[in-house]
Amino acid sequence: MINKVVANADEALKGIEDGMTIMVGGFGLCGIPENSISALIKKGTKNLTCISNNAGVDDFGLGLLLQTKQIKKMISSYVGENAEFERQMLSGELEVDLVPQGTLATRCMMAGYGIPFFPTPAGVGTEVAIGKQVINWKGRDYLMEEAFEAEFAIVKAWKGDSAGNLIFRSTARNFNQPMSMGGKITVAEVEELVPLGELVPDQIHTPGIYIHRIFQGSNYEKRIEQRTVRPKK
Amino acid sequence: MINKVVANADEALKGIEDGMTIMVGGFGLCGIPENSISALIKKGTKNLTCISNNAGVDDFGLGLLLQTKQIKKMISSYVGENAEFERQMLSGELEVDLVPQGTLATRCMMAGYGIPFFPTPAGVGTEVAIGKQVINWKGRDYLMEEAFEAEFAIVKAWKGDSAGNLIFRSTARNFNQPMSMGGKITVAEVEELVPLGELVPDQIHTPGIYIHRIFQGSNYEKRIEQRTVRPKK
Amino acid sequence: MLDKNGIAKRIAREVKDGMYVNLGIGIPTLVANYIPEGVNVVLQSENGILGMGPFPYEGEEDADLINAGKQTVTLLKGSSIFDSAMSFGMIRAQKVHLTILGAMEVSETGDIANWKIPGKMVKGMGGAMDLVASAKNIIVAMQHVNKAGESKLLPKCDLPLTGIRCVKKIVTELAVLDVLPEGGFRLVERAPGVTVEQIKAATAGKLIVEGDVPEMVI
Amino acid sequence: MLDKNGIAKRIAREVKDGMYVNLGIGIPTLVANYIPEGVNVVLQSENGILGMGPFPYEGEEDADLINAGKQTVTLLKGSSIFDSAMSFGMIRAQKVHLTILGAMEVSETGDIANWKIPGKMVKGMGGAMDLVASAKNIIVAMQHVNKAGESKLLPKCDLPLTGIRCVKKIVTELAVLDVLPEGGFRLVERAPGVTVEQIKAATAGKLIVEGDVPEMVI
Repeated sequence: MINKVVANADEALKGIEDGMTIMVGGFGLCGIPENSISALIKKGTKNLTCISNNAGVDDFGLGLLLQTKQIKKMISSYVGENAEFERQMLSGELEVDLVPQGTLATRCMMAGYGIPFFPTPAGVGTEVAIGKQVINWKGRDYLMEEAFEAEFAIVKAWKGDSAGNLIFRSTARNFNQPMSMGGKITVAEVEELVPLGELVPDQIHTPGIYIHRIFQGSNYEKRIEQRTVRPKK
Repeated sequence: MINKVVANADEALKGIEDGMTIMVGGFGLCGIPENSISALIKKGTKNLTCISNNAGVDDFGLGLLLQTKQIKKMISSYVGENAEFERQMLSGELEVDLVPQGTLATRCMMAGYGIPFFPTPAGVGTEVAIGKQVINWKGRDYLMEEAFEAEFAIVKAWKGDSAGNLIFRSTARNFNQPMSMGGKITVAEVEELVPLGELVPDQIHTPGIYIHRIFQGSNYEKRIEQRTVRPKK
Repeated sequence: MLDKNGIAKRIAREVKDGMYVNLGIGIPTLVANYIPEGVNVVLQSENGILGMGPFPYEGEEDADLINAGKQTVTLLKGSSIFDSAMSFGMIRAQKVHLTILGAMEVSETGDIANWKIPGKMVKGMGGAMDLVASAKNIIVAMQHVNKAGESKLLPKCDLPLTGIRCVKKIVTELAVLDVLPEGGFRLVERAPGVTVEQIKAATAGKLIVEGDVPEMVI
Repeated sequence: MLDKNGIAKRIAREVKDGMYVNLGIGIPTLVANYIPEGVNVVLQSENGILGMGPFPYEGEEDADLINAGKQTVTLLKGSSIFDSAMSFGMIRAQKVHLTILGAMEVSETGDIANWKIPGKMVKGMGGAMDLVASAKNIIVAMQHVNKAGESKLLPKCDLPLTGIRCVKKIVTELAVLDVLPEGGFRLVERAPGVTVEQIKAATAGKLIVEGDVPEMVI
């Protein structure tokens, strides 16, 4: 096997430079690469274009990178719940490209499947269609959308091994799986780096071939955005 | 949950009619839906178009349906090892559409992802490209290929539950997974139908929403095409 | 006149045995509470769940298990988890039978606007554009008029669109209406105590009233 | 002159540490036997394996675990299993670094023909067209001439093509040759005991011989 293990987030993010495009996994605050986000702040890389379904909240997730003004452009489907985001967007400091969620996920996946563009009905007849090719196929209209080209993808998994194989946990899989396959260089942080041979080959979500660097993360906060419960009977 | 269980293969195949297009899972003889193939022979449905990576061998797999002359057309990537196939093809009784293996698998998958056509570089400059649209994208040529439209998909899984969730075993996953998502009606036969709740949600390969009918198979022969071994030390 | 729960309760009747259903945020979420016993449906959450269950018991929340509204949820027996690309794959392939969502405006040809108000902070369309572009059946749950008292059922949407020619049915506090393929809102039921005249007054788009319109029994 | 194992052994030197490699049927399969210790490579089998191991011990065959040649195989520690669509997805996305396969003909511009002989029973292209269309690096292992004694290194392929402008290197029983981007077979090494003249005589396409061509040490 090929060993993809690096010591920590700093080492994993080597080569990320000002102005690059990066994918960042997670849905809301669920399954976000907490260690890598902290390392990016420490590193201070500027003018990043971030492909991420959401932009975190003011004091957690990608919101932290907005506070430090390291993000030039967000490519997301939903960016509510973030005052600093709103301020930067309204002031023109931050560019925002809003993409339908399914289109966003599929543009990540297609990068990992080597399919450079694809048709989807999402957004036909809306402002999302402006400037895009519309193709009618068997009586239905589709927009042509492009696979993303991101220099780095940064994802968070539950378990991983030195070969880079990943297993995600519950809905923390979300965008992490398609993004883990869609970056030119993919960095994975995991809650638990397990010995080679411990993961069951049939249960692996992302095969190690897609992963370039993997490290054991630490101190996961795993913050809950909307804690909804019912009383115990 | 919605209950997808039917009693047996006969019930599972209700509605398959002469002239229909069906996907049949498996790679070589690995992971083929043995019970469903037997039931199709009993049923005697004629003029089938079969989308399947291979055509079985003379006395097993889809080869059995060739013996009974129920297949009008095969859409496959590789059809060697089958004398009756050869005879029918050379005599003109059987139509054959040869499709590159990756294109074949992706045409199944795209049906399950609702993407009606997609570009692939496979086959550019070859006879596979004849009659197809060629698109140059960022300096590279791609063929436009269509998602399959199959009335039925028939697959074999290792474990399944009444909700239709499937788990495949080892390389018997092959075409079974993309086909299980690509049929208008999908029939799954499983080695083991387990109680609801027994499959781990994170380990499910095909979510039950894609499966219309599921049944517990029996008497699996699981024939090996090329038994290659090394002596025990 | 229906309250939010009444709207949800009425929509729940449109949910049939064997359906896979995606519920949007707000009133649509309440629909889950009114699905009758014996009607087996599976709730899809587009962040990657089939078989979503109720909120967890206090103390049993799992940060890794949330729904598309980012609320902590549970899984029912027989549920499955998948990634976001597959989730929208099954939506795009029309495996999800019914989508129920809110709207700011619906046009008489079934166009829907529910994601953006010019001049206001835009939060994004999330998965709404994908859902409305692909679902076979789309029911809108909303108030008949906006806060300014203006009809939300229009000849043509004023707000930026989420999708076109997609809404099949609308349930408001006043009425149940079908959106006809040839255009127009056909009045199907009146909410308890609401007259046809009230509905006419609140509907700016073409309203089609045929014969006696029954009052709904809720 | 090299035998089949010699060709495989020479190709094994092209396999570098850290590579994901797909080996075709025939001579390419033998390459696995000659990869030096300490060179960590992962073998991909396009039916859905990364980390393919050797044949199983007698009695330990598993009908559910085969390679693309339909042979029973084993899995190494750290291997993964995936479906056919993802398998060709990783190939198409150029995650597999090196493909080694056989050929009937290769042209001086890197076109390859290896799947069909007109008039003979066609078995199909299997995954070959996908592999040659996407792999960054393609090495062909074959005999320099066919059974009729005709060169298989041609100005232009006569047989139906599998892919165009894709072959980067050829190893035959006589020589190692690079296919140049501008066209032409550049002679890189002579097999033991083989002269440049012999290679010239066996090569119908444009052969480029620059300076002294070393004899390979095998």
